[in-house]
Amino acid sequence: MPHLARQIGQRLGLSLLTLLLLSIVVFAGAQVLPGNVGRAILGPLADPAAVAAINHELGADQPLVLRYLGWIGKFLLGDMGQSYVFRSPVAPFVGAALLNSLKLAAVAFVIVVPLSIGAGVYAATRVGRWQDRTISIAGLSLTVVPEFVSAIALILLFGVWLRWLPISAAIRPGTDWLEQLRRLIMPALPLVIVLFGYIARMARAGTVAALEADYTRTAVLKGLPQRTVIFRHVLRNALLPTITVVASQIGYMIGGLVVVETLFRYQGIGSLILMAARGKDLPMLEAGILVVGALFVLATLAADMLQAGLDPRQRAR
Amino acid sequence: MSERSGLGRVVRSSVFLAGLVIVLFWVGCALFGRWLVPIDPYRDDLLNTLAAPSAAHWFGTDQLGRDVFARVVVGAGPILSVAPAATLLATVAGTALGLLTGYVGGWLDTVLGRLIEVLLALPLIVVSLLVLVALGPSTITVIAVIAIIFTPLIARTVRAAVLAERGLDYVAAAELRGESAANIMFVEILPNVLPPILVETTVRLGYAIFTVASLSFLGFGIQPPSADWGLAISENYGMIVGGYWWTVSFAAAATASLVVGVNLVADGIQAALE
Amino acid sequence: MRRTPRFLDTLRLEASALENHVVDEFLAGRLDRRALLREGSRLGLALPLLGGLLGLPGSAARAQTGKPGATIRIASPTPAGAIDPVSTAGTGGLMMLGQTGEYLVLDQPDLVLRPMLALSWKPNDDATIWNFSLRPNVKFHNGHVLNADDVVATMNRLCDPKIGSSALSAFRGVLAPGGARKVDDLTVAFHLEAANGNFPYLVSSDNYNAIILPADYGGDFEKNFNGTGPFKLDKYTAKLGASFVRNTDYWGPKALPARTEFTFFADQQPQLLALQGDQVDVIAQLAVQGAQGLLSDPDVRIIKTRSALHRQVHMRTDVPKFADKRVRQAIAMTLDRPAIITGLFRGLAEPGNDSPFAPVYPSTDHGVPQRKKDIPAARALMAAAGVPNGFQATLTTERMQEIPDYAVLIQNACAEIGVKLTLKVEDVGSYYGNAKPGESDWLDSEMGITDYGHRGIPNVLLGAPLLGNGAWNAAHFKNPAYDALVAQYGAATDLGVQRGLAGKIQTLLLDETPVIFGYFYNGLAATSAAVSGVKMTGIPQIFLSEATIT
Amino acid sequence: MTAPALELRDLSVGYRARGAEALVLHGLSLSIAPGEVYGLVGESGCGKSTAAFAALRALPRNGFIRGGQVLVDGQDITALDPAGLRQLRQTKVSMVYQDPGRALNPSLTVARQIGEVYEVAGVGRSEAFSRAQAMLLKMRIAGPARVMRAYPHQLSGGMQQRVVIAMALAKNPALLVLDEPTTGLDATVEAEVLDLVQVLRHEFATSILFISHNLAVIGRMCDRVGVLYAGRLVEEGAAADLLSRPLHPYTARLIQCLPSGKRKADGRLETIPGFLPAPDDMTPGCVFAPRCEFADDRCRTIVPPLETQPGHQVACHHADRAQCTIAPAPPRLVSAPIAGAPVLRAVGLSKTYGDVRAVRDVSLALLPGETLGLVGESGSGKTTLARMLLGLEAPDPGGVIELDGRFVAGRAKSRTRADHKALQIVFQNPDSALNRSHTVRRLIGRPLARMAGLPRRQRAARLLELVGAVRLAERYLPMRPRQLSGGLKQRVAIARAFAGDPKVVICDEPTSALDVSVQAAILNLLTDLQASARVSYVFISHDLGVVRYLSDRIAVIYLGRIMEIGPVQAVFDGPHHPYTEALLSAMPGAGARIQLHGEMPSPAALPSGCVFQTRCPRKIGAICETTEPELADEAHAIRCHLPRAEMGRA
Repeated sequence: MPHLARQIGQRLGLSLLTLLLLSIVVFAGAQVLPGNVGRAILGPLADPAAVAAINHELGADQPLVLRYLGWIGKFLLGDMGQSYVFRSPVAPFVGAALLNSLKLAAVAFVIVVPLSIGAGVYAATRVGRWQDRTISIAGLSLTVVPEFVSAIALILLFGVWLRWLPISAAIRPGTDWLEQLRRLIMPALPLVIVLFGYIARMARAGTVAALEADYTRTAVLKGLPQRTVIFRHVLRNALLPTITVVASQIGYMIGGLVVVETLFRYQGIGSLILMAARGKDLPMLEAGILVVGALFVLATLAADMLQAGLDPRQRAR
Repeated sequence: MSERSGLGRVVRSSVFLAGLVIVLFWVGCALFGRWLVPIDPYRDDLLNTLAAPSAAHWFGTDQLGRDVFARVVVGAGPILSVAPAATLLATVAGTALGLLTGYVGGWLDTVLGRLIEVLLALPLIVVSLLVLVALGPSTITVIAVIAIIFTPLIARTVRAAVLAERGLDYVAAAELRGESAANIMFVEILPNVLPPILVETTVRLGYAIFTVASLSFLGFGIQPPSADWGLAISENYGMIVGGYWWTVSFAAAATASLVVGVNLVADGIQAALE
Repeated sequence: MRRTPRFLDTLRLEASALENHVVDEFLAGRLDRRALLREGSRLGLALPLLGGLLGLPGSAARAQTGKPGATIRIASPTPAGAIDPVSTAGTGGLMMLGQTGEYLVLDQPDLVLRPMLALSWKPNDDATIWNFSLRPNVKFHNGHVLNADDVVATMNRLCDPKIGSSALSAFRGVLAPGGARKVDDLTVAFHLEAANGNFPYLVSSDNYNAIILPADYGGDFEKNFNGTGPFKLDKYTAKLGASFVRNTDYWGPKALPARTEFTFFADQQPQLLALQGDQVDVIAQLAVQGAQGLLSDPDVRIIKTRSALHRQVHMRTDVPKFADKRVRQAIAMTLDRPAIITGLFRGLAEPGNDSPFAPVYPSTDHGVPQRKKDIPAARALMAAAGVPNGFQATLTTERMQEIPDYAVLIQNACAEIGVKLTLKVEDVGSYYGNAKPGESDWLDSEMGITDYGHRGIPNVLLGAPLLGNGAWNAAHFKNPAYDALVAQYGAATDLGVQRGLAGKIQTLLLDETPVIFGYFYNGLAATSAAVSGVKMTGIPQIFLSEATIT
Repeated sequence: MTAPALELRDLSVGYRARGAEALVLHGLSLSIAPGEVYGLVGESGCGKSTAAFAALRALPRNGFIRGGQVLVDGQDITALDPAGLRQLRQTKVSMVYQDPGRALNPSLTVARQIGEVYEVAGVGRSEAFSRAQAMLLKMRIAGPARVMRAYPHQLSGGMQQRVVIAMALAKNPALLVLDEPTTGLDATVEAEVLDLVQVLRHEFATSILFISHNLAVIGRMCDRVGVLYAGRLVEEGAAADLLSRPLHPYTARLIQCLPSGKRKADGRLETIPGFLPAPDDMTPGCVFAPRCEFADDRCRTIVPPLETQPGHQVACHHADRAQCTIAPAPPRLVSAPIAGAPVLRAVGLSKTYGDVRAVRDVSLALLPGETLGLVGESGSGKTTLARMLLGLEAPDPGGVIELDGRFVAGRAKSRTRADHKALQIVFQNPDSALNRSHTVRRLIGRPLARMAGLPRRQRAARLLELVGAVRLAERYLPMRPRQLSGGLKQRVAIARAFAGDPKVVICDEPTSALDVSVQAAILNLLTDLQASARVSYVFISHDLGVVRYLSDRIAVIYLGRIMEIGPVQAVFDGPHHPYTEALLSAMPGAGARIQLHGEMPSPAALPSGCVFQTRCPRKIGAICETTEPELADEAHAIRCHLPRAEMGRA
């Protein structure tokens, strides 16, 4: 177990290094974004003197390295800094956006994971038959349909014609959770559609491999009931790779939903990052991207640990 | 066991054929659509905007009075030039990078590996948007951005395949006769990692179409006056509630059919090569 | 012949020369009633007097169809940053400012200035000093009583180059720090850097940053929205929305709605859905583009305001392709403006005649013939310019409302005379870049389309985009004759003189055509049919104090 | 009379692949009496495993039974419903297959996996646990409690196979199918597992279907043997009788292919020309006819029935003639090592990876024309040593490699073209060693171009010469490796190694992936090439029989250390190092087996003193734990404290 602890420590260290690198890349990369923050705040027609004054006030006219050092110093102490554009602390913005993104991701997750894994496993047990072909091909086709295409179909169907679900996911403060959930269903569905085929295929492939594995045959030849064979022997091994796949989608589920957020005017972290980039709001941009990056890294780490927990071979290594 | 194994099996797969038919249909539209459609897809008709489907305009007209049918047919063009170009570029670069990191390894592998991880920690669509905000959208930029984003993904696949090959004895045999690293990478290893590269390329092509369409939808991809589907959806999706469903639905269906077609082809190839 | 009320004589005794001139013009029949109102208001003629002059009833009358006490829900664009009257720019933010903040003067949709926090204003004879009398007993929401110090501080803050104010470009060359001076507790004198006959517009709601703040304003407007208006802040959540409640201490008639709730939207489409889905009552700003379905919806009321909102299509006069004015004329002649207005705006726009003089401005000379589509003539011009077969060029622009569509239309139109345009449609930020030559696609592109907002007077539009030293001169247009005419126009205080100069400017610009002004479109808002009393301006601002729901 | 434990009646089994069907078993009939061990032998691809799976109705998804019956304990299992089948599997049949690591579920403990066999029969969980532990004890597992808690990957291959066997025997089955149960295990471990099976078959009185390609193993384990060729039973009889007096030409040939104690100087090994027919091959007559030296028109047209001879059945029209092929092959000329300067000399080679000390201070020398056999169990460091010699791994600093008295660089990259030419390798697995996207012409042509340094025209001639030398027909030149059989591929690999006229060729288990008939041909070829090209070999193998056949000298390696080195005769005859003695005793047909204690220690934690002391059956005492014995510089050197006189002898 100390071995495992060391391994986790190592992974965490590497992850932090990755995030540090990421922060530098973003800081440097943001410099090629057009305009400057004063210009972004005051608009294109503002007087250059006013722009210079506001840049000076924000410290945005200092050398890049100084700004980075100042920023990272505070960031490491837990202060995400002040938004240039909103002139107020970044943390509440990022927090609210992150919470929204997490809610949406959670709803999508809760729908898609059981659904797709169930479908994938079912397809695997019917391998080569029509049920399998249907699930595989439908999943495959759905996975690649851009979210805005499926979302439009959903809006037309549920929002406009059937009027079952609200077409806007925006949640005002104080909305009760049931209503929130209702509003999140439609934005979550395009994600479900995109991820369903992907996860189902992984689950299917893992299950097919596990079903064909020698140890499964051993279990069958022990005369175990099929349920026991599937649940005790097949799934445990089959779904290990699926965990990683699901985790690898966390980054996308949290930060990559610009399209869905745009369509359903949902204030997630994806649109926050984009907005920050457009406004040259460096502290906001950094915080947004680092939060998404950290979540992704954490999710991967968690998935690896979960996998290690389930797979004794990795536990010992 | 036989020579025809790979190709023969691919061609006999019904999934592959179905996908191929769809893709070829759109490729045909992209190449010859301009001459097939009865109405100039770019001609505006400001006195006849947003007309419902009729005998004159089978799919109706858009907000500038342009014929939606003609635009859907011709709209296959931009995405089918941008996405494959980006994919091809990414494949070439990713293959080279994957061979280098996989075969040469060492610090190169470590550094590139870390960079790839940094990139993967970012939502790709956001990254591409940032780049496009910075550089301004143009077809070339879109191709470059998607190529750059896909390169590490392809490199990762290639690297994994190369690592598996690298452990095989024929590589050792080549080293034992003093072959150069370049020779080993490109002459010895490359032909053997072509199948996974081919699969990855077709899969990536599907995602490239997905991404180009999404970028166009967000306004950062293919630019007006192109008949591009994503752009058309972006320009019109607000109007579906107003009842102008035809301005969006056909382009959406076309996008969906193309990505599905490409993925069926990818799946067919993958199934045959595995 | 109009009757000459006797009280006019008394009035004229107190009036300045400028004011007396307006009355003369009216009496001579050269100003119609609307124009008199506008001119009178500009020069500070008190409205009751004007009303008397025109035989209008008092302004107190309100068209009231619904019951007071409603909650009005408004969809408005998301403010792009902190709400700070000093720095805020952009529609979402300025709409917020106007909810609790007030100006010295309100520029109404018909361009008539109406007293707000100033009761009256008067220029000296050469219009270099303007005196504003303030309304007494006006209380800020925090209880502070408005006095001249607040106004002086507010104005000096806005025109100070050391403070990043959005209004600086408007005041530059007109008002310098220290130019606003307290005369007494309720009088402020503005000492201008140069004569300006239209100065009240600069401190009106047109200059949306100019809401009057307490002298000790600390940059924290967003926390309390401390203004003087009919509504007080209830709650503001950045990026999400804001709500306001009736200000029971308001100096004027109390607001009818008990509460207003703003929800911010990044795009128009979801706002349409929200209005039709009865999730909001008002869309504060509407573009025709994408809202065509709404225009014919019987459940929706469209509020339209004639305005100077427009797009400028500049052609770089200093690049060889466009150097010949015949080429520029030819290109301007390819546009079928009435068709564009029908197709892009469903008629909710007026044709532009390639000068900033929008039809809505009183000084506009309507005698200058309107440019029309004429392909043969355009081809002839191209041939005369030595490019009968046209050329290729890039049209750069920003992604905003109908502009990309407009670009496509220009592209198609130009193709008719062989000019092949490649479109480059950019993110707004990318298009403007650093807004400096060499660092901005806007100012550097050989041809581009730029959006311009509404202004109550054309002065700014005549200046920065077209003057030889203009900061926004994307066409790189340099014409001393033009510059001289604009200088004269700016100094002119008399409408007749202005109109005469306008005619010359219009003719000059029509000939040179550095910029195509294809159309001036209406400012639009939409409400559900049950809502009435919503007021808007072309800026666009939205005023809800008289809104009701039936 | 009791029913046979297993009876196959006219069983035909096939596979469906991409729409096409191919029969793999053709009317197979056999019967196993209660308590009997029946061996099914044949080369790869003949249908052995299919028969095994068919016997349990556990064919892969694409397999199907075309005709015939399978009776287990008198019950026709082809007619059972799923419940009945499950019932049968719960109580009556078990199977053990080749790779125990894969037969065990990686994510469940051993206790769970054995326990569930009892649980499914209705035993409570704690009772199942104690029974499982008891079962492990019966498997001669020393610390059953530890093994019970372990996950499969924490166990060695031999231990895993014991667990699998424990699982199989837990239900006390009427029939146990063992499908190549020891293939892939080291010789010493294999011998132990086989011993265990021998004991258990009596203890449990179970009938066994024992499937193997290894005639020696079959001969040792079985009562009766059936020989399978291309899905047909061609011969069946009592084990001893069949192996000593084969009646079918195929069986006879197969036996003769084995080196069985011969040396290369004793003569060529027998081979079987031609190839196994493809499953869809519909040639009439005897399936073996195309490869049979006795085949005549009758053989090519009429399928020989399985005819009963006394205690023996055979399907051959010429059963009487098979015997006469068993005749000692004539001795032949082989190259003898040339005394004098060694062609390859390694001094003090070590290889350390972190904690792992894979090879420690190995020195050896190779004379021109000499073959040095390198013997040791998996993990002993043989392959690492070979890779160091080749330059694929750099030795730890201090190690020296000399070719013809010249120092050569540690890494292949830094070596000269002459070094590359002089030192080549034939790998174990030709599928891995040959680039599958290149043609045979290219595979051999490229090394020729690089190393022979010949002008283009001569190169073509040299290519043909080389191809001829490895007995590869010219028609194979445009083919790619996947179109070739394993033997042909290995010929290509050998041709490649000889392209630059090497002085030393390292053969890393070049025949272990091949069937015996093919192995024989390759061994013959290597011998011939050595005779003609005067090349030296370092021949790595775990098969002592093969090493003995080919080598002049033998080095025995254990945990990265050379334990014994000397002329082949001396090493085989003794005196032996105790480890060598144990290895030799594990050879099939050897006398009393010498048991080694425990398992090979990890090379990351080497024992103190003699590395073998933890397992040595002849450990003297404390000295073994404190002092590592020297390896004297003599012709037959042994690293052991034991006086020579007390060492074992064959």
